[in-house]
Amino acid sequence: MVKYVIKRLLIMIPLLLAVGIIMFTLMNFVPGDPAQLALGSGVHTQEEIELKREAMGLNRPFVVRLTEYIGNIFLHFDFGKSLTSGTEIKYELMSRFPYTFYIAVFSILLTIVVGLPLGIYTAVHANSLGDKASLFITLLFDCMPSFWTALLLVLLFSLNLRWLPSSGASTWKHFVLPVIANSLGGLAGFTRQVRASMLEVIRSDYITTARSKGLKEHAVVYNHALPNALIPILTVIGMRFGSMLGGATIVEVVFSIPGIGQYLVNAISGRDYNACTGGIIFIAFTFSVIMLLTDLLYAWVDPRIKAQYAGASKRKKVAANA
Amino acid sequence: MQKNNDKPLFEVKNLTVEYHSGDAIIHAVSGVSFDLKPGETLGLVGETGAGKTTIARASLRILPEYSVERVDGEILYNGEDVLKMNDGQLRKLRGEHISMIFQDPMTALNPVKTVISQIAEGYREHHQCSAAEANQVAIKMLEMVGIVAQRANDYPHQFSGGMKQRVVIALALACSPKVLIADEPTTALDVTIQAQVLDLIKGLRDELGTAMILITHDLGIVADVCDKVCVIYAGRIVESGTKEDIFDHPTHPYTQGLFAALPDLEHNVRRLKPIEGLPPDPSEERRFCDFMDRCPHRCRECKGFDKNTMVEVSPGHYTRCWRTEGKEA
Amino acid sequence: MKHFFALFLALMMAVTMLSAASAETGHSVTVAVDDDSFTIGPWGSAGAVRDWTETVMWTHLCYRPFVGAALDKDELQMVAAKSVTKVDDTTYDVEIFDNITDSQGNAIKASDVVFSYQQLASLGYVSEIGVYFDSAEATGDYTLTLHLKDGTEGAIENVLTLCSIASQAWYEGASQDEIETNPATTGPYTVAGVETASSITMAARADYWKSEDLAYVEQQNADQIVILCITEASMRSVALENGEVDMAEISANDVSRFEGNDAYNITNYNNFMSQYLIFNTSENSPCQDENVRKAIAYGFDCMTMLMGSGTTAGIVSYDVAPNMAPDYVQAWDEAEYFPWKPEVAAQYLADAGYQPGELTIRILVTAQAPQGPYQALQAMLMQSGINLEICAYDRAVRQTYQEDPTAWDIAEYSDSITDFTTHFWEDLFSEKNYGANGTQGFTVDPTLQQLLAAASADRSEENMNAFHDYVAEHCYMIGLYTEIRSIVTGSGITDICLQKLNPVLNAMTFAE
Amino acid sequence: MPEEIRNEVMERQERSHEGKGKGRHGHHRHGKPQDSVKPGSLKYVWRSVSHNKGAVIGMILLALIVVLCLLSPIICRYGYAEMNIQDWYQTPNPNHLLGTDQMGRDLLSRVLYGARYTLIIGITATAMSAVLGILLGAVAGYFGGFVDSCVMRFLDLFQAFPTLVLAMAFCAVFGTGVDKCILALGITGIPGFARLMRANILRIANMEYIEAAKTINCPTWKTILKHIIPNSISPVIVEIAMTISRNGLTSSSLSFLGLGVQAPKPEWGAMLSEARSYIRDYPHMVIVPGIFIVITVLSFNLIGDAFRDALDPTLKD
Repeated sequence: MVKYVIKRLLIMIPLLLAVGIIMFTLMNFVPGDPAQLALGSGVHTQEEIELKREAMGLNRPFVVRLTEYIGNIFLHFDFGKSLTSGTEIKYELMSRFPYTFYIAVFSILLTIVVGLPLGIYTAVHANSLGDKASLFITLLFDCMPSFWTALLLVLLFSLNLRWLPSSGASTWKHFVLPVIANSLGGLAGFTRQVRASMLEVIRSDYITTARSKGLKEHAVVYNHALPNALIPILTVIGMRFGSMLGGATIVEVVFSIPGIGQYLVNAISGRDYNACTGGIIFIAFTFSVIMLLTDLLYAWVDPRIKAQYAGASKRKKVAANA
Repeated sequence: MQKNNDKPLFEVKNLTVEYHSGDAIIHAVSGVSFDLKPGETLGLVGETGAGKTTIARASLRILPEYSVERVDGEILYNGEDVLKMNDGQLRKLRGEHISMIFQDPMTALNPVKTVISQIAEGYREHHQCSAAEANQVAIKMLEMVGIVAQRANDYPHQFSGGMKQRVVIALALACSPKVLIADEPTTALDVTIQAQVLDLIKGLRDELGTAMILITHDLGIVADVCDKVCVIYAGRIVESGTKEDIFDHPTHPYTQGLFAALPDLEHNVRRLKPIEGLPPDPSEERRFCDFMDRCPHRCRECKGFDKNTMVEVSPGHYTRCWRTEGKEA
Repeated sequence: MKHFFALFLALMMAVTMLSAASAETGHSVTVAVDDDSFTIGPWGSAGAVRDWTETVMWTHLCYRPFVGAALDKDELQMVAAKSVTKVDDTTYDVEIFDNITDSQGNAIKASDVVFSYQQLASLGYVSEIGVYFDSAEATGDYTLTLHLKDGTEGAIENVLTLCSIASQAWYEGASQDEIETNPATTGPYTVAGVETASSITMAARADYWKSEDLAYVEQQNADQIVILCITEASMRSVALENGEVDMAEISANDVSRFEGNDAYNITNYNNFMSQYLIFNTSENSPCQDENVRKAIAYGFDCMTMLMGSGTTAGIVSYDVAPNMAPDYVQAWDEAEYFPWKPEVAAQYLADAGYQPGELTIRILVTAQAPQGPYQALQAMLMQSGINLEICAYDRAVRQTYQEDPTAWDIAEYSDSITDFTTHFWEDLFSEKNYGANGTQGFTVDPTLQQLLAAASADRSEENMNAFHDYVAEHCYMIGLYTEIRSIVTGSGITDICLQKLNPVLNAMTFAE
Repeated sequence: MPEEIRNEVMERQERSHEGKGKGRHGHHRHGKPQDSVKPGSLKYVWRSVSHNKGAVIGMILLALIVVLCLLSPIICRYGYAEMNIQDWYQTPNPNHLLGTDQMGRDLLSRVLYGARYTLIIGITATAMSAVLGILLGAVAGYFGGFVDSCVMRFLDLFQAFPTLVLAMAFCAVFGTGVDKCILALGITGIPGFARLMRANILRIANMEYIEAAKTINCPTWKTILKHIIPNSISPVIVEIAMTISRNGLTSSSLSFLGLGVQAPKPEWGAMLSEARSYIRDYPHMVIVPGIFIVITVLSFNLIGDAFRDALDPTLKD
């Protein structure tokens, strides 16, 4: 198992390298001059702009800046300084990551807590009225643009009912509305995927065997059907959680939560090459780690995959004492 | 087994099962009746799609509800009708009184649970006992079917087809049920394993005294294991009787056709004589005998014959055809 | 594994809640600001938060109470500097108070001031420092000399007022995290708590080194000031209405909700950026022909254009520059300045030789800005038979295209006025800035440059009028409007002490 | 190995086109003996879709919107950009059926005219990602080995970038506007289709009729185009319907961030984000485009669902 994890981590490095290089190059050849942007709006003389370019180190050739920046990240784990604000990018990312992490974790929990039982119910009672109604309602949420839902939630809960603060990120109350807005959209997709994988499992033979043993229906569904349906569901959860860790930009903008999504959006519109590249590499890293965790969770859920992990070491052992 | 005539343990009266697929109605089983005495073994023989598995699953009421249209008739176990049972009674029945061996061992076991847990689970459902005790029983059952105790904690994917079938058998017999329904237990296995599994089933049946319904399309197995035989065609029993009646005096043209299709050691025949045509379309209502368009002896009388009745050729030997002189195969 | 996870999250939550310090007695003000990428170290890139908080946290040599305040007219307020004496046009001697300390007790000497200026010059955040500041050296414990690159007017005022002063010992010893969360502030307030890009809590310093004749920026009227970053406009008005915030900058179309409601006071102030329209007079644009420029100029009305963004709060410009600096000639406001006369526009269009609907003009604008005004302009010009194609680009892309004469015909841009109208004009027209292109609108016109030089030399009314009339006559560029922005405060606050277009948060007065 | 399982599971999950057939008889309709229609062939899919009530509703709604969009110049008295300031912020009234916006422009004509943007962006972007995705997937699936792992790593790379960030970077490079928006959405949609096609290819590639095609040495590109792609087209239809609805939403989020389609063009997403600051005083300005977006996205989803159910025998009963 450990050997497999190491192999996966090693593969991640070239991926992150490629992501970093592509983003840095893409941002560099995008029209727009970070120096001029950093000076803010208004007219600036050529001289001022030149001064600023030098301060930002932009007068050095592209290749030098690329190798220096990427080298710093991968060799000294130093994400460098942001071009516009001059602060350490690692510091910015680390101070913003908890917010994105909270939103992502609680959104996934909400999606699972609501989506899983709903998916199972609609699978067990396939094509019943409940099934069609719940699919329609979640579909309705799925079709609403996320900032629209966010605004409606704020008007209802924060302004009219005054239960929850409207924006900001200081207490847990501030996170209730953003989490709901963030996970409401994905609920339909998740429920449907749970339903599909449960349906597939419920009609397989070992479920009939379980029933023929006289087990309670509840036991059959939750002890026999669910564990087998978990793998596809785990994949969906992993993918969704991974992309959420990239920051829920729209929710962060509406609720003014300083997450990674907003940081990246500002970095791109401010042509802050270092911040964009650093941010993307960070997101790609978290995404790959989540994917690795999901794959490891497979083993916990399905022994056949655990065997494949351990397969290599066992074969060696058998060969050793044969 | 000698023919005892005390009260039948398990009786099926006029069982009719229909599925729906899209708008069409599939008549899987129409008016099947038979009975089973304690310790007796009944063979249900027929081509695929004749409704054998449907009968087996109906008796444990594990038919897929999403596609069942109608189930009529009675299935009596010790006088109680299984079809009328509520959930509580049904759960008590399954596993402890009636249990089942499934056809395809590859998919019959839950891939993510250890073998021992799947057997122990069934046992604990019916006997309030600690997990350790249930595991003991499971290990004993595994040893009975020839699987060493060390492999109890392995997962199904670590077993071969034959071994998996042994686990399924152990699972079915964990609570020593009164009636065992074996749905083509050896079809998915190759011949050498088939013989071992059959001996195992016979051994356990005799040891535990379980009555058994063996579903198969292989006449060889029927001869080896069963006491009574029912031949099924298009959802109906076309001929029933003791093994000797059926093997020695096959009267229904379909049964004769079945035997004719078997390779015979005495005559070296270049080509076997198959039954022409295909099994009838189950969604079609037919007025006359279902076998008419494939029957070599079809004639006017067939149209007059009421196919819902059976004719008694000799005591206990019935056929659903007016021709009863039954010439040698 | 699951229990550990839940425990970890609960812990993280508790930590963040504690950091929002509870308010002491006395007044606490919560302010909502439209900016989320701020830094609170002594020197950082410009932004709404830095404009409102830099003078609160960091002391500066002097403070400029109003636009155009001059040192020699001794209109500057002394803060850290005790006195400023002019040696010659480019060198000044400055004496600072001897009792300056920062919130962590480090004494501030002349060497610290020199270090601060050198640090800001190298980081390059404030363009005026880069352009005017040459060098500085300490001549004693509390005296130093400042050297400027050139003696142009307003240079010394910029240099004296735009550099935060911090202790060298502290700055060089502090880690990035300390600088950004718990800096040793030299101003009247210290930092009580920070959540990156989300909020700052500032508390009044009991041990502030100055006690009497405090400048505006040194008042400590509020015990605690909390800055909340809310970038979404509608969210700021929601936060104001449900009491989460005491003061917020409210977008033009939301202000009507607070008017006539005595629970709120509204303070309006001119946006420090004024909008103007540039004509591309190079040969690859139809606007090279003066008639076309005039046809466009008379083809729309600035106020209707402003109403495109849903508000009427704005001051129409009567010159390219806004009426804010002292050298602005008030007479211009009475004169007629390109009113909306469709028939005159049609006549000019005919003179230029175009049938109505034949001419298509491309306007270059920023995608992130509100698009309403440009759509209003498009609709109005359509009535005069001129098709306007709106080319909206991402902020950075737009800046590069602005320098390409083939990419646009007219462009809407904005600039701020710091001291004099002539500086505003120089930003737009002076060849110094645009080299071979001449002006921002690619106009190569020697007489224009002469008139500009004459006007900026003495700023006499006669020269100013000459330049104003020349530009209007040739219609090189026309002023549009200056938006009026409004800060709405809860009933507790009576006056937000609006100085030079930014409220001085610590000088607010409260209703008793 | 686990990634293979994850990829295979992902495609199967989204499209859940489970060819498990288990040798069932042909499906009989209305008791009439029908030539057994091969599950997955277009005729069969169409018949089962037309039975699905949801899909019918979806199609009616969509047709309604398209018709209204085409008729908009006739039914609306005002041009979509025609501004009359004096009657701005009007709520729906007989004069302006759906009211007016902050510039006094008639919302009815803007919404109806705007329909073409959302539809055009949705459909062309999806078509683009479908074509490129299918080719990429087909090549990866068919050749396998080195080519396959290259393409898969490339797709993983794509997966690492959050879609919105990728679209933003794209709009930053090429600028904003309808065509750029289409390009941005089109390219970000490619991985979805590529993965789907690759999974289908792997499933079909070892079917007999592909080997048959190889034996009569029909050229590879012909095999791909004539045999493989047509047979795996049905699950792609489900993905197309789903992507069109997803694109509708993403383009509105892009407009929210100030990129995507630019202001005077009445694209629903742009109208929605522009009107969001008036949500409290003049809610109709936000509700009108919002509802139209929901209806369009909903109808595409319903149609997509119907195709999915039609294609997946296990879901049918």
